[in-house]
Amino acid sequence: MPVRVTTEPFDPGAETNAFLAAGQGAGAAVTFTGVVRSSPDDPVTSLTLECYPELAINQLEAILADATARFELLAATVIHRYGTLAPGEPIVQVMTLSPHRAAAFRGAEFLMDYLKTDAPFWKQESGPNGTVWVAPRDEDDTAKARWS
Amino acid sequence: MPVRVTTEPFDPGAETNAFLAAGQGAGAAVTFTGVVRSSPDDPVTSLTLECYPELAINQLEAILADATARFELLAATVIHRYGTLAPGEPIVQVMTLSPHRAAAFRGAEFLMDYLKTDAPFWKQESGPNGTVWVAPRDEDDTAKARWS
Amino acid sequence: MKILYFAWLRERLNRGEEHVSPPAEVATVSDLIDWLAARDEAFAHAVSKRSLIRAAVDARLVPHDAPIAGAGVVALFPPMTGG
Amino acid sequence: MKILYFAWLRERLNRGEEHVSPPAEVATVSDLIDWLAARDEAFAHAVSKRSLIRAAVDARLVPHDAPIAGAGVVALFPPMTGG
Repeated sequence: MPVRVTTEPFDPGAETNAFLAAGQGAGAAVTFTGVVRSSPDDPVTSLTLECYPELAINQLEAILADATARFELLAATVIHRYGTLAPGEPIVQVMTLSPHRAAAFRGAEFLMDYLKTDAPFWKQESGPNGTVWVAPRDEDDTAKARWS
Repeated sequence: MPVRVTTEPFDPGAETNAFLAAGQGAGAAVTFTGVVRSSPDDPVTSLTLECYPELAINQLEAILADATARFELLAATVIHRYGTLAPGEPIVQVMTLSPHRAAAFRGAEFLMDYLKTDAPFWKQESGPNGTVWVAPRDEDDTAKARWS
Repeated sequence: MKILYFAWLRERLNRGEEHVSPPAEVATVSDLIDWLAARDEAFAHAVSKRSLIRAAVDARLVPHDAPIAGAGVVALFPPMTGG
Repeated sequence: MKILYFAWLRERLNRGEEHVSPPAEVATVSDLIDWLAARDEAFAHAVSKRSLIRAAVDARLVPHDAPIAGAGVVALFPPMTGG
């Protein structure tokens, strides 16, 4: 299932292995995993992601179809969690498979850049000073704009 | 162990999970996995990699140190197999960890581009028409040159 | 017509959804936002910066000038911050 | 001094290593290749395109003008094709 939007935790390595097993014969696979960040300077106790699942599935399927065509990917998968997550937990994973490494890298970056701005998830960070909605970052718009 | 040069098979997903577990608190992890390619058009029965392990370790450690400094990576690992491998088996895996996805992607690409031309492995492909040494590809020199 | 709200828009309105029956002259997402704002001061305040409001009609992302005729579900929400 | 050969250079020479004792005037990798080529026609033929030969001295990649004085192991090999 190339798009998965779920409140259940997922196992990044097991997902990569399942993805690789389905793609025998391809040369290059890229896995991007985004995990809940926390640092001593900016401690996060939990991250809550709100989601509009029906729209998320539609948007992620469209982004995947676009990436697959644009980079001639043999396969691509997006997994995105929502709900409340602890630091270190995986939030998102994209995987791409191609005969060539450049396409696999480009495809994975494209998917991440688009889903950051075009997939209906909203992050709320809780830390020692309270709970705040994460603001959209200009860099994410810039990152997306370079593909057009 | 950030550099591993080995004749033993490795488990891509288990390596990714171990890498992620060591990096709790970082936001972005990229795993690139190169597997033995085979296709109906260009069938490969096996791929044999020759290696000069002492030099490979020195070169890979230097490439890793360079990537880590250049992209401010929190962690980076290279695993490279040699010996005889079957289609679909993982040859190489690089993993990078950074607070930001762009650096994690750039670091992993840099590592792959450099190790393609600067790590002492030599590929020999066996197929229905015999066994041949894989020729270096101009694209690999081009890919490396863009970083300098 | 069902309206869904997400993230800080949901919080500021203190509701995740509501059912409304706008008149026929409310033709687009933009018209709908105006119509909702006219009924409810809290809503008007929350959407005062229109560039911060995104919309979907029947689970398809649309611009503010998209028609809403026949729509079952319209969603309104702030810029997305996934990934 | 131990010399290592890899990949098609090893195959064409039909040996993976050998021990040699070049005279003191053989100062660089380039000198060593010349000296080995002068002793052995098969070697001379295999390295005739010098740009296809890479070298390492004591497990450090070096250019052809690198010194070999005091080296324990010199490796000669074709362009690398890893990854």
